[in-house]
Amino acid sequence: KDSGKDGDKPSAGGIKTGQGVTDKTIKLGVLTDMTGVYASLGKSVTQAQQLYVKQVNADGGICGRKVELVVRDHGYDPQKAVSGYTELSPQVLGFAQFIGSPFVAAVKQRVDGQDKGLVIPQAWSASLLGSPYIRVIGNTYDVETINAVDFLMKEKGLKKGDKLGHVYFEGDYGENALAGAKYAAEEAGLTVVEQKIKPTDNDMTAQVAALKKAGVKGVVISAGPRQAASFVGVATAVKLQAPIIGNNSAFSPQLLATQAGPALMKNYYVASPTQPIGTDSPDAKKLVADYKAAYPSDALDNGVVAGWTAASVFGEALKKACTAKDLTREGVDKALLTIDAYDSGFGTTHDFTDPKAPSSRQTVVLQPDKKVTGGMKVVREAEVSKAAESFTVGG
Amino acid sequence: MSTEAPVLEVRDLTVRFAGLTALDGIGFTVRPGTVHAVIGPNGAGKSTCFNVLSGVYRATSGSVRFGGEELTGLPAHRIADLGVARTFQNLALPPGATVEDSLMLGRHRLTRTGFVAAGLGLPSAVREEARHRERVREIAAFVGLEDQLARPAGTLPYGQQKLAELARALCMEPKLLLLDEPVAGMTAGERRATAAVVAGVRDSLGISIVLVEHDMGVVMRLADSVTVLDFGRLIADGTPASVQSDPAVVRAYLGEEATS
Amino acid sequence: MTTFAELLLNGISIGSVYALIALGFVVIFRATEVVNFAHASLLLAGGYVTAVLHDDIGFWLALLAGIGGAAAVGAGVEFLVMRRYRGSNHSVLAIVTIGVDILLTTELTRRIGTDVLALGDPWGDSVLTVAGVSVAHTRIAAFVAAGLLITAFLLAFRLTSWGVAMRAAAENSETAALMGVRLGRVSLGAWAVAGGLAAVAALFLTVFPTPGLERSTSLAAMKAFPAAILGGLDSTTGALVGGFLVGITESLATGYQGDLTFLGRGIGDLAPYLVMVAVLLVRPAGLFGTKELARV
Amino acid sequence: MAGAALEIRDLSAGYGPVRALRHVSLTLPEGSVVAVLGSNGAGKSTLLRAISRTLSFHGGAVTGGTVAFDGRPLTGLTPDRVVAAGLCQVPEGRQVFARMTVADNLRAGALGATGNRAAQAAALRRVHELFPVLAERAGQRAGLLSGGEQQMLAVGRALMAGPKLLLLDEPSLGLAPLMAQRIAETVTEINAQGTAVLLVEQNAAIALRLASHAYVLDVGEVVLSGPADELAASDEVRRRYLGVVDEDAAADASEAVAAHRTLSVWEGK
Amino acid sequence: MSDPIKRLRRPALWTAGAVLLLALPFYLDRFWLQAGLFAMAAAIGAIGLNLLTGSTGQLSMGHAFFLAVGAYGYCVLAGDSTGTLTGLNLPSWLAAVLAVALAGVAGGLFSPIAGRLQGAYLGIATLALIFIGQHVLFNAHDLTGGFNGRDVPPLSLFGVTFDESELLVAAVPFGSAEKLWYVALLALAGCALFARGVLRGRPGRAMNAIRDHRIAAGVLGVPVARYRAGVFVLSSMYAGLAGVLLALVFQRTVPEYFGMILSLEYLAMIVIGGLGSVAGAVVGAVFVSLLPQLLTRYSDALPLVSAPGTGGVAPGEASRYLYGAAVVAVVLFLPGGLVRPAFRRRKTTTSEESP
Ligand SMILES: Nc1ncnc2c1ncn2[C@@H]1O[C@H](COP(=O)(O)OP(=O)(O)OP(=O)(O)O)[C@@H](O)[C@H]1O
Ligand SMILES: Nc1ncnc2c1ncn2[C@@H]1O[C@H](COP(=O)(O)OP(=O)(O)OP(=O)(O)O)[C@@H](O)[C@H]1O
Ligand SMILES: [Mg+2]
Ligand SMILES: [Mg+2]
Repeated sequence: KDSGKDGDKPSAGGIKTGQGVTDKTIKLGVLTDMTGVYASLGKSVTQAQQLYVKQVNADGGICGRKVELVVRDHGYDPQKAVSGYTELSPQVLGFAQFIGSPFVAAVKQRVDGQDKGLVIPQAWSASLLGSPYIRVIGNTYDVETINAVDFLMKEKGLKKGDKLGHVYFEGDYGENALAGAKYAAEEAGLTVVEQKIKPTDNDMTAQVAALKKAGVKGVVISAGPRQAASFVGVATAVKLQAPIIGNNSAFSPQLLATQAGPALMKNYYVASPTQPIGTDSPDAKKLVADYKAAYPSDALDNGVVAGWTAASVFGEALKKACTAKDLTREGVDKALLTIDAYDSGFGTTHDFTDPKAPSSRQTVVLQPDKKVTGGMKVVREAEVSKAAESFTVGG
Repeated sequence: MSTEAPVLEVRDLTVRFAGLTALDGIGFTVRPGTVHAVIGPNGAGKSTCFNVLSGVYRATSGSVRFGGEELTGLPAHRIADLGVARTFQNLALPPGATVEDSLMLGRHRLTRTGFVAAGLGLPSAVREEARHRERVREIAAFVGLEDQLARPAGTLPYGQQKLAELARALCMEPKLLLLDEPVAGMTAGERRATAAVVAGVRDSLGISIVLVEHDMGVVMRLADSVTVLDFGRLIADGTPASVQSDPAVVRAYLGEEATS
Repeated sequence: MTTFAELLLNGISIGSVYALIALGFVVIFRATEVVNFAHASLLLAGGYVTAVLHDDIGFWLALLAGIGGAAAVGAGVEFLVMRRYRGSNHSVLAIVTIGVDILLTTELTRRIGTDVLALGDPWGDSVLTVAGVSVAHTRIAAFVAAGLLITAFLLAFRLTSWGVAMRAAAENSETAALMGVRLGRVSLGAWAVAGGLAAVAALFLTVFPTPGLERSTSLAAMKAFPAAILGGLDSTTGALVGGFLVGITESLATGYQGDLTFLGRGIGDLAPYLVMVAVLLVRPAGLFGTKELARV
Repeated sequence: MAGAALEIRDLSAGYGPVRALRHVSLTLPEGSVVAVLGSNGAGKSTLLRAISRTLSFHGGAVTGGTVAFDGRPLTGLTPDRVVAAGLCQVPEGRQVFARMTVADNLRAGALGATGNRAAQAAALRRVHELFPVLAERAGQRAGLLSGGEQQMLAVGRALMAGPKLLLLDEPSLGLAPLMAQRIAETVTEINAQGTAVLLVEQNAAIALRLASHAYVLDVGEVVLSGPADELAASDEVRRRYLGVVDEDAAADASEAVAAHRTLSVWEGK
Repeated sequence: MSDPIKRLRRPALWTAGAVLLLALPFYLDRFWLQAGLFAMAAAIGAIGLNLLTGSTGQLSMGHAFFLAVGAYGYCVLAGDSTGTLTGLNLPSWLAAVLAVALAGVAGGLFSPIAGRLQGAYLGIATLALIFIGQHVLFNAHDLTGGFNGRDVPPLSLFGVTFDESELLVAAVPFGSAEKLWYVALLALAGCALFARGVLRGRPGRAMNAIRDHRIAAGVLGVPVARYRAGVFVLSSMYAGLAGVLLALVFQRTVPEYFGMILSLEYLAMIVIGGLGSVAGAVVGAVFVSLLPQLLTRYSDALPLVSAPGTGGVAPGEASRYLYGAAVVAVVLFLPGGLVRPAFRRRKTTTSEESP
């Protein structure tokens, strides 16, 4: 019986190691969703992370050890997700990816309680903050939404006293974003008109009608790509004159090929924690090239960037831990806490010293554009609005 | 002899369905310990009458008194509790359950075991079960099904399924027994045997029996009195002999070369 | 006011899509008394075929191909699976359809992958605006299609012996066989037809205002459940009326959610079910369904 | 006599381990009426199921022997093919389509029919004059009909198909004497019009009167067979199937009672 | 039949099985124990559903709702009020009992509707419960914690607390999984025996009668409406208990879990196992809840599976295929289910004696 608790022991080169680390390999867990509702995200993130690992190993690995990803696809099923965690946690150092914040929440007790392995969720809900082991990368949805509203005010003519429409998903993502929207509205003297929807709603006609009736001057969408596309399409069709901006999960390049394409390129913006995959920074260009080479058939979307960033942050922490000669879970956690200005090459810098805060409050505003790789171009560089500065996250 | 079974009194009973009067103010009385036959052409309203007596249909008007109780308006299971048992013209036996369990179902009103007692297997429940299975075998033997007890009722031939239904009704230890065409689908020999069973029930239990049957032979043998319905109306009432010779009955029901 | 009219109209238009899906349930139920959980995946199949073909052979041909394809899938399911079941319990067969649904959906979502497929319909995102109330052309098309198809089936069930054979087979297969009904052929036909209908429904479910066909499209099919039940699982008229009721309820509940906050927000999906339960309390077999018999 | 319409050669059938028919042979001459008698569980219904090939619906199967109609073997056909071959059965226990209207039940009967619309209309008229109640209740759901009315519907439904050979499983079940008479007349009539009939009937009196030949089944085997009148004469048949004339019937009914073990009263509670 | 051997064999098998089950926590690691716990909880729920759907013929697709009532009920009753969350802070064992009762009450409240509807109509109507449930779970924040759910306070019985705090038993560290294992085992055994008693006794016969012929059942003296309501309550209580157990295993309740899929899985369990039999429910539950987990765990070992992204069949997909195929295959090739209901067996054995 393997209780998973083989105590930390010093080993090759006097480096302390613990669960998931041998002299040859460092095992990282990946709990993803490639068959469920978040399949598209899961696929891109996982492939990007596998790409990162391949490259790291190609130039010698970390601490002379090969990094190895153990992937479990939970298909967004809580039972499988929790089982997956239970299965992997004894044998891996930490989790480079964990999709589905409800599931992360479900195992939070165990992570904080005894496991203490570093977990990087692929979700940006403020409710995940606060644990020194579960670390959200990039701005949380609330911060992102605040910056988005700021963009509408500064650049799209939204004024004090106007009505702001907010279409959001039931669940952590939408409701966390709503918190942000409300705060921003508070600060800027706007009134929020809420429209709560479910992931199964694909037809936004009724929502558009309602917001039109309310006479909104701007709209934030904290939902999925489909809902965004539908909303923008209908809005254009019924001439709802209002700029529309969505969170980073509310767009996927595949949409540009559909009917909604033109409308999206005309009147839709996306707030994102990082620059898009298509930016012309050297790292981005290299990533695009490598990813295309590795997965020719697959689309380049934010998921790739997110996955890559998460993996590289974990890698960075490992390297730091290595120099500190401590590859135990505690060692890695500590190492991460010392990283205060990490730039993964996508325009935002991350500060991991405070577990209670997101690693960055910067938001980049993008616009859909067929011609660019990844289908998005930057319209406003990384920036933190005043409201976002003053906002106490998760509060 | 058990305690006298109560009198059954049906008074101008009327049942209407959308656009059709199945029973039109009929009435008759069943004296305790007798067999009362209800006959009539197909669609005359005999089963409807049974359905009212057993609480399956609501009467449009009229009254059915059994002993002190007014039956119309009572739900089926309350009527059963008063000791009214019936068989069905179109068989209503569970397809899967064994004959024995089907008969045990007849004991439902006489047993008390509830969810908790059964679930916990309390001694009381076990004892009750044993006692009543004993009686069930007795009754099965009485109608001649003792060898079939372990078979799924659904696989019995038609005639024996009819017997099983009769036995199940007997298992309710009824004061009033309603039999809807008990011998349909039997050979002459089997009819005689079944008739004997019915007679045996009347004589040894002294309960009232209402019998619906198209086999005049059996009716003549068993019935103490007969009521004849036609199109929901009562067209004759009296002793078997008198009824059989009643021209109206002959015209409407028996046909010229009457009782064969 | 125009908002109300608009919501109402929108409800009817989305309702006609639900009606089309519900009709698929009804056909299978009439022929086999099985609630078909695999309908969602038939829908996906039809949509997928149309989507991949429309570039090469044009929309209308592609649609035909989609209908044919989905019909084939339906027939295949009946022939390979449903027919093999030697039992009578309908809830068991319903579970089989769940298994089938898992298989088909997995395969199709694997093919669709992360794409959002356009079906290349001719209506685009154009809308018709009358007196400040606007309806998408796609929805007008859906309305017409639903109307036509449902009338067609109504007549088919009434006039042809097909309908009789179906119901006979469903109610008592042995006796139906004794009447010369070809049980296999009847249910095969039903499944094929259901497949074709699913393809049509898929079209209207994925064109504007929805961006296109993708893996989660099948989830939307679940919304047709209350529609089918509301109207009565074995009634074509029921499917139509049920569809409209569900569509309207949903649309109004969403449109006025601002005024309904005491119920909690986002009751758009819930409302149809509440209406359904309310209706069932009054009419246990739905608005137009055949009631169960109470005679012994 | 013309060639046999239905030719059954030592047919055996059973339900799983239950052997319901053992080497039954039966010949039904062209255009004749043949009766099958037998007590409960003798295997009469099983025989008809074996001919119409619906045993599988009851978890049973033919284990041996052949059935041929007009020289064509029926063995291995599906039930609908058997119907197409011109055989039509009125199954035991009515089996009307309870939730369908009377009219639709009759339409269902015509599904297997070979005749054109006109022929079917004629058949319908015929059925309606035989059983007027079916015309009155055309719109009523069959399940709500009375037992006898359902039986009429079952017979009428079979007549709609206009078969070459009609298999009747206890057609007079639950019918009032008058109605039973009418069924009997109908059988002779359609037989006169050239339809052969295989008649399973508990009312042996009627059966033997109608049939030219008769077979007696017992526990799955043919124990007696021959011309109807001869059988009617044999006292074995008289005793077991014809029953006996009234007065001593009453007598041995009472004697049966006397002989019968009586049931003690339940002293429960 | 060689009776003495038979009479000896069955108890022997039972005891062997019991010993094995009791010993498992000393050998299996947490993943397996957890899988086992999920299975046992599911088994309890499935038994309940089988009483309702299999034995009384009331199709229910709302089982997940009652599971949720049990799970969240326990959290609210046992949890303490922190921040926005309200909790009654009752002793956990009492909370568990009350949660089960609560589920029963919920079932009782719905039974009037259940009493009116039949077959598929009832099935879809109960589906409404799921949607109502989901809506409440997401919106009644102070009770359910909304989308991020609630922590599940650990159970403590007779001074033992079933949390992570490890106590050494025979040199094996016992965490929550190991301890809960025995609780679950006990609960399951109890539930199974109870259900068996109910089904074999008077209530069981009445339930089957209602399923087979409602009108006849009434005429035979069975108060149909009351019985249907009773069974609905009972099965809801089973679901409630299953919910409590699941919550304890998850250590955190998440609303997503209690959706329609879950209800359908429970239906699949009883059908696959065998409608109307307790053993069937248990076997079916084990089958349905273990299979996907095994398939996921060993997915990369499955034949013709390729690494994600290389275009072929991804592990997750492969396991879905197998799961779907298994469901279809079992139902088609074992119509009566993995465990054939008792009466079928009796039918075949006894019919040898008959002609
Ligand atoms: N629930 C119902 N709805 C409509 N009509 C009904 C209903 N029940 C019975 N009937 C009609 O009422 C009449 C009487 O039916 P009933 O069953 O009482 O006849 P019966 O005397 O039993 O005839 P049989 O001897 O054939 O059984 C029949 O014409 C039948 O069609
Ligand atoms: N579905 C079945 N499963 C098992 N055994 C059956 C089944 N149906 C009939 N049997 C058995 O087959 C034998 C013949 O049955 P069958 O129904 O043919 O008798 P029958 O002559 O029609 O009797 P009846 O005159 O009562 O209709 C009987 O022993 C019966 O128990
Ligand atoms: Mg009658
Ligand atoms: Mg028979």
